Amino acid sequence: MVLILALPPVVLNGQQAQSASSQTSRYQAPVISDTGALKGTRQPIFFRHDIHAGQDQIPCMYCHYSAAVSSEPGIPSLQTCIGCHQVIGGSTPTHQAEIKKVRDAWRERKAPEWVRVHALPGFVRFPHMRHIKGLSTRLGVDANETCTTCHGDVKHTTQIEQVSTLRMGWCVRCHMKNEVTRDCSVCHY
Amino acid sequence: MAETPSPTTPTRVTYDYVTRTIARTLGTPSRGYFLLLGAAVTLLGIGIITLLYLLRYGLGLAGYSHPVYWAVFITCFVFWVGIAHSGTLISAILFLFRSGWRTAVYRTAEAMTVFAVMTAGLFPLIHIGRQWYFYWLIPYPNERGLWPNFKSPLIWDEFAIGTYFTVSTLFLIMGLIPDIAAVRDLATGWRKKLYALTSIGWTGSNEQWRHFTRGYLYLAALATPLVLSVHSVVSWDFAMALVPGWHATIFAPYFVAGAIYSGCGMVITLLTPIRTLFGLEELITVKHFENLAKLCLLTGSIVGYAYACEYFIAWYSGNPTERAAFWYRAFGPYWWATWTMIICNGFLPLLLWVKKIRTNITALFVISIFVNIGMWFERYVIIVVSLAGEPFTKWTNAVYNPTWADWGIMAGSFGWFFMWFLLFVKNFPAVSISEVKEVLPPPRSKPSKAHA
Amino acid sequence: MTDSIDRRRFLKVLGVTGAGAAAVSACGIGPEPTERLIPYLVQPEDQIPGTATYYATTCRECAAGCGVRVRVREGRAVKLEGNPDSPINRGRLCARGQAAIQGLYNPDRVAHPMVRNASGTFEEIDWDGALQRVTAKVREAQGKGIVFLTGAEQSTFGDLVDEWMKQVGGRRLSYEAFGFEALRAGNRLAFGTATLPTYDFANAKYVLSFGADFLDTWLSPVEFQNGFSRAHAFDAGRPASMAKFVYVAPRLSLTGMNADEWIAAKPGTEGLLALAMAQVIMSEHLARVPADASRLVSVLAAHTPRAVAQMIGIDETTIARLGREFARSGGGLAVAGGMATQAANGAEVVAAVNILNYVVGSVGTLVKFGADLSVGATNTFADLTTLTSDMTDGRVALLFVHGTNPAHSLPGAFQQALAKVGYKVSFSSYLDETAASCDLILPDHHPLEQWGDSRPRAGVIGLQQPVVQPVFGTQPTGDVILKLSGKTGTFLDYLQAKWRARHAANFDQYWMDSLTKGGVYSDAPTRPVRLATTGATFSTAFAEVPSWGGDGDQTVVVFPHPALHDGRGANKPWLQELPDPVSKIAWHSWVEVHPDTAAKWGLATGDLLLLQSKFGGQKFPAWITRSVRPDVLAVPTGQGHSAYGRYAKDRSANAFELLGGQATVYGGRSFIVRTTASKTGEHQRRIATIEGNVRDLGMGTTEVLTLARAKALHPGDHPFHFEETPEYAKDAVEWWADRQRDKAEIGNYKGEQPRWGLAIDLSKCTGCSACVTACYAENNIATVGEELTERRREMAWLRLERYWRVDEHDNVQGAVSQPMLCQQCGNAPCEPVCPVYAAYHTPDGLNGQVYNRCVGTRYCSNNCPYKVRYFNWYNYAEKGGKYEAFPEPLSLLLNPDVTVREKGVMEKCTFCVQRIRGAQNQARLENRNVRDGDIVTACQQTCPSEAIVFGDLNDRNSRVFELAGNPRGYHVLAGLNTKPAITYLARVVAQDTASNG
Amino acid sequence: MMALPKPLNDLFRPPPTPGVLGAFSQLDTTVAAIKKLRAAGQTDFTVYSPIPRHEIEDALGQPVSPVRAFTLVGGIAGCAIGAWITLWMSADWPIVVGGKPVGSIPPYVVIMFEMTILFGALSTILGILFNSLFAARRLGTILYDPRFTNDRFGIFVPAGSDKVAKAESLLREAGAEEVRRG
Repeated sequence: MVLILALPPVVLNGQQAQSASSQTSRYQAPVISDTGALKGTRQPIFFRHDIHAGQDQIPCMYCHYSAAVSSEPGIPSLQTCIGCHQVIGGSTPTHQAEIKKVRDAWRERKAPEWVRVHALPGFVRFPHMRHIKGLSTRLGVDANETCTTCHGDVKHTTQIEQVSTLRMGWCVRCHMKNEVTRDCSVCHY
Repeated sequence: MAETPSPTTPTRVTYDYVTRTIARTLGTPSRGYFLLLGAAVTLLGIGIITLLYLLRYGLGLAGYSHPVYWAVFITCFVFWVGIAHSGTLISAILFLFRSGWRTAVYRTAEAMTVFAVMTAGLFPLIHIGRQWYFYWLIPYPNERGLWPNFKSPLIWDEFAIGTYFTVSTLFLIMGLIPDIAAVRDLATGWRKKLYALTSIGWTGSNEQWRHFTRGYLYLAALATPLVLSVHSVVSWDFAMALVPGWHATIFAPYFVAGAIYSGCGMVITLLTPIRTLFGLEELITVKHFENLAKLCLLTGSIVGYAYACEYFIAWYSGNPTERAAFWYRAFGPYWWATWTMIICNGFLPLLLWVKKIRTNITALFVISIFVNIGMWFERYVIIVVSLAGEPFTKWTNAVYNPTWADWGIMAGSFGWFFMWFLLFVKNFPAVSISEVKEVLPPPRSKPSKAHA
Repeated sequence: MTDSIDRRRFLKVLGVTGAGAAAVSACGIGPEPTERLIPYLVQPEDQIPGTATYYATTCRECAAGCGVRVRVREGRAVKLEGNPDSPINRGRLCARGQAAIQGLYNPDRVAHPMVRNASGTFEEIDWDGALQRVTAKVREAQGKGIVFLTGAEQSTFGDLVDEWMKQVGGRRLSYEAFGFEALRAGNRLAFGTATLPTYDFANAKYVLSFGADFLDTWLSPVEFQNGFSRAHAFDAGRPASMAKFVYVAPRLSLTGMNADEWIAAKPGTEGLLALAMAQVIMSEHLARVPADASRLVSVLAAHTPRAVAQMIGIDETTIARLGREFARSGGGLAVAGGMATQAANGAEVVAAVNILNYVVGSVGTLVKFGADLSVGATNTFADLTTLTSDMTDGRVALLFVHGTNPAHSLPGAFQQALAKVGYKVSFSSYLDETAASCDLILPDHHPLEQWGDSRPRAGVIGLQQPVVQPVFGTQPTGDVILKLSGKTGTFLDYLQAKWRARHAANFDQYWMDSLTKGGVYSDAPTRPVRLATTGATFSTAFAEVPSWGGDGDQTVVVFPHPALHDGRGANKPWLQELPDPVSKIAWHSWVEVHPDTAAKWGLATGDLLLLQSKFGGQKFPAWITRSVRPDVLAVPTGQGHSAYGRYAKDRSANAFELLGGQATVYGGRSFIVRTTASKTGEHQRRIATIEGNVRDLGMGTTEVLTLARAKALHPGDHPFHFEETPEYAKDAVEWWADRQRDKAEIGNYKGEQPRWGLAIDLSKCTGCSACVTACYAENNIATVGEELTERRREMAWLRLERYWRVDEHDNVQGAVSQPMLCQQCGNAPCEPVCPVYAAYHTPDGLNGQVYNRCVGTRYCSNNCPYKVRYFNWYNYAEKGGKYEAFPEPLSLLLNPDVTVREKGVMEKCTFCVQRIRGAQNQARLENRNVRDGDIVTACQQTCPSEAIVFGDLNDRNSRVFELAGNPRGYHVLAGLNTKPAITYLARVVAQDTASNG
Repeated sequence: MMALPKPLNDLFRPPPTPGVLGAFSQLDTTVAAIKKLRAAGQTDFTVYSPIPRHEIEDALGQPVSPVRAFTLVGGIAGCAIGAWITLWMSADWPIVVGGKPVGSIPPYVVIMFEMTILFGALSTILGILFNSLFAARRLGTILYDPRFTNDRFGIFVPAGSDKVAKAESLLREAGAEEVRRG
């Protein structure tokens, strides 16, 4: 319940912004005609990060609630989605169609099965909180800004795809660039 | 080279005789040959099937038991590497010493070397837990930016064995070229084509001989320290570890001697049948066998001395773990392995003091078989028994027994080795044509004063 | 690697149970195209993906009622740890407690109600159908005899059962295979109260046990072990705290192993010994004897050491010495039980021991009546025999069985009787022998899945809450009974009602606190007791050495297995693979034979011996040991199940078969029996033991000090310090070492780094092996099964090596148990030989083992002098593989923070590196450094005797640093210059003639 | 002579060189012929022999083969490479094992040694092939007789039509059992 009541202000603003799109210089998510042409992984629900994170400026960790405190970022519970989408029905028919899926899922108490995009082998440990903490202090930015380092410019991506190789060499190069340890047992145990 | 006709070959043997006799060995194979080849291939098949099982289910199929983490596979590895050594010894070291008798036998020994190394090289790959990652031992640039650990004796092994295989192969091929040319000039049909290609245009012109002889000399000069280094490195696999029974300074020379000992044994084992099968009695005479036997006697005595040394030091040092280890070796549950090795390697070669035995080829053949067995058990004792009797942690206690998987792979290795060897002797001169001629008196119009 | 299976199964379970689990554990999903992430529907407040949540509850593996905290990750219970708030176990846990989780996720659980059909086999049935049947059966059975048989249930659930039985006119019986009837009878005899007091081992100055195995199976083992280790451990500067421990019994048990002195009295004569000691004390006025003890003088006079020495088989000087030591210690605590109280005179033995306590004034100070233990609060064995006869005579129409398995512990009589019962209903979650012969099975939730409580001791109530969604279609028996008795509401409501009755004011707060603390803990006041006996019965009771029931020339002691206990642990692979602390035998049963006897019979270890009592016969492989009296054979219970799942079924022999079914005079059951022993030709090729070549102590691995020497040590002494380098070479060697160190300080290795280390106090370690199981649980160690254990392929990263301690006559006096695990050497021999850097040195001083880099050359293990590296010979995680270690749903308890190793990979202890990294991550989040005590390894966490301490050796203020400097400290095989990170503190023996064997 | 595949053909059969081929059955006559030829100022003739004979070498008085240079260079290069890979690769990702220095020479000497041998041998082979083939090409295709690999010695004297007769007679006098023109 807590989450439902706590609607982020930005979302409400986002509402007004869309209705009165006069003064907005803010990023406008593109209108997608042909979803088939999009890069990235097809998800059961056509969830658009560029609208949520980009246009409506919902902070990453509003949904990926545990990223900054736990090794796992956590994917939002359906309740989190419905929290907003009880209010927001979507502007265009396509949007409405997708949002309907969410509402149906909520009614049927059946969570959608998202397809995992970023996966690491089982013998690799990637503590999200540690990386977010490190990067935000190093770069002196808000925690929500650090995600792009590995996940790319999610805010302006319509359909999420894996932008980094997530291979060891890639990890190691970054670790060396930032002069943090290269010790094997930091990730492998 | 040697002006005097080597005593090892009767004088009526002429250049022409040599060429033709040896060329005859390449004739159409007999049924016996095919039976042998078939047997070898069957063994190889068994080995391959076993290997597939190991890959699918894991090394657990073999007899391993904590703390015996190396066993039959590594035993075979060392065994085959050892076999490999006499080849290069006879071809390279004796070449430098200009001993004429080597010429008749060195080709066989050399071929044996190459194939033995080929066989040995397989075992480190088979015995590791995740065989499909064997290439991680090779220093190649990779995405992860990782390199192998050059401090590990296993990496030394990799380099030593790799080098040894390359060099001994080149050495064999080099020696072959003039002979291939010789048989080329006699052969007909597809064989002629084959030899024409493989002899890469050898004519025996003075220019070619000039560079060839020089190069061959340098190769020999390089191969000699290599031989000694390879088995030293292999021995360091053990000597570098702190396992009592492994951790010994004597290991390098001890292993090299043992290697040559077993190698000569294997040469005798191989030459005896070849000699009769191919009717080379005139070229490979009893004298040759006797010389090999003498070599066995020498190296065998060194090995025996090494055994004595080990036990003496274990006792004399007063080091409790050393004493425990060697007591366990001689009187522990694996006493039978130990005593097999001591008898076969320590006492059997002493028979060779007797000239009668030394010059009796049948006797030598039998002895050579026991030499092989003994040397296999030497490695088994050093590896398995030392680990099983590990006296540091009194708690661990192995119940090691080899299983079908161990024997299967070992059988496969023999199949693999003999398959290649048989194919070789039927397709390339198993005795060096040109070098046998070198020890013959050259044809002259008037006998030269040198030996009138 | 290969453990993705566990999560797939996990999601499947979630499908069943509805709770969602999110993007989860990095526990080993390789990149798979179609990998699904199933979000929660509703985000549970108390769970963060990737972070563990701990729930307090109560362990129900035995009746001791230890408090536990369950570590839950994404809805899966992954580990049990002791609850520090609980006064019973003080945050510690035993092996059986650790393994409880394998009961929860046991692959052989009864997944749904089952009913026996016409053809006599079980078939599935839905809950409603099942309940209707029961209701009907209850209706028709009323008046014809309804019995509800439970285990030790001092709990609200027990009350509920009683209520229901009252309602339907039935009766409830509680039964434990190993009851404490003798103890109760003895207490009644001595003090006129049949309750069981608490024993304050912690403050004892001299512990004397007459067959009571208080460290493994007697009453409340964890509590007692914790107390015992405080008393018995040696602490420099507090030498007085080293209480001597004397053990009187025909064989050395886990408890006996820790004795400083072993008195192998003839079985059944222990009481005499106690009386004789009391006599010495009183006649020599060694203690301020309570006035009312005077009435005993006459009785005691008849039991002078001289008089009884002959019968006991101990010379009188020893008896007198013991008496004096006991009294002079000024805090002697004597306990009786187990093997000592099996004869008809069991009650008198206990009474005699009580007297011994009484005369030295320990009753009331160390033996506290009032804070009574309800652990043994079950019906007597006599009651069960009556039930059995009732059943046989058809006086029982309807029988309910819950939480006990008499068909296994009472094979003959009860089995036959069962057949005569009209209708039999079992609530067992496993298909054990009893359930197998019932008509209807209503599988109960596992204790970790349901609400409940238990009252282990007056003043202490452990609360029990569900920590995971039910794994199967089971139902809590509490709910079922409420339904059957036509009451509304769930068992939770019932439970809360009861609790509200206890504490109405501000109940919700009270309930919440209890939940978080795991129960309510208060100290019951001590109740003074007076001597009630004149010892009249003694003379007759101790007239002669008891002759045990049955014919045959051999006295056989049947003792409870420390891990499997009465057999209930046999379906848990962790406990099966856990080597018995004494015999080090796993996966099967054995008979202990003294070498002399063995020589007489020409017996070799492993030969199968047929024991034939008049009640039954069984074959056991012989284990030849000096830890048993020559005229006694000993066999453990636990094995020989005819049902009870894949791990237990048809494994070795059931020792209960040897025992009779009739009660002793004091209503108990005798576990000592006469048998004939005959050699069968058969031989168990390899006895599945991890014991090595049986050599004794020495060679710098296990060190023992006499109390005298230990007291003489001053801070700064290094009695075990071996000087390797001669004086003249010192400088050169040090110079060289420094150069090496300098050259090694580059890259990650620069600057200040911690050096993780461990200190293990051997004089605290009892060898109980809880750490071993904890390690299995924490590190996803595979169990390999009997066949591979026989081939020495068990994977226990932490093994306990047991070395006998012998006196000058080479008689075993006890044993020293040494936990052997990776020593994390500074100059590790395993590292340089690895061709791929899979074994390497981490900057914080661990011997890292990178599983995914390992190619499996096994050179590291060959070069490890401690032999603590273990190889994955097969793929133990392979679904359906021959050696699968985690069959569904067992795979659910895999620790997501630890990689499950693939076949062909070397593995070993890394000081729970996942916990180290976790603590470091947490510290970083809080912008601080890791504090001493932040990191607790699994073995340290569970160790009931607190023998293990982990910390940073470079931190001058850490506990481990302090202990590492202890004069008793030494490194194993220091002579090899491996510079281990583990410091062992030498065992101290409170005996002048301690020897290194 | 048999036909060779195209590439080998180009390699081993350059355009024929005119000249005279004399076959000898004895060693001493061959040597004598060589001496005569050199006395007569002939230098670029080719001597065939089934085996290397020092008499022939002496008579020809050839300089020492340059192969040894190849061996030396190869060996040194190998040693250097060995040192480089071990030291550089250790330093590239410094990992401490067994409390030893990251770059420790003693164990690396083994690698250096093996690499020395390996590269030495390889470049020696190269040296032999290079020189022999080079020689072959320099002389062009010249007359050859299969018996030369068996038991006959031969001398081929390259000679234009003018000198042919002279060379022929010279070989005959020296005791060639047969002389051919080509």
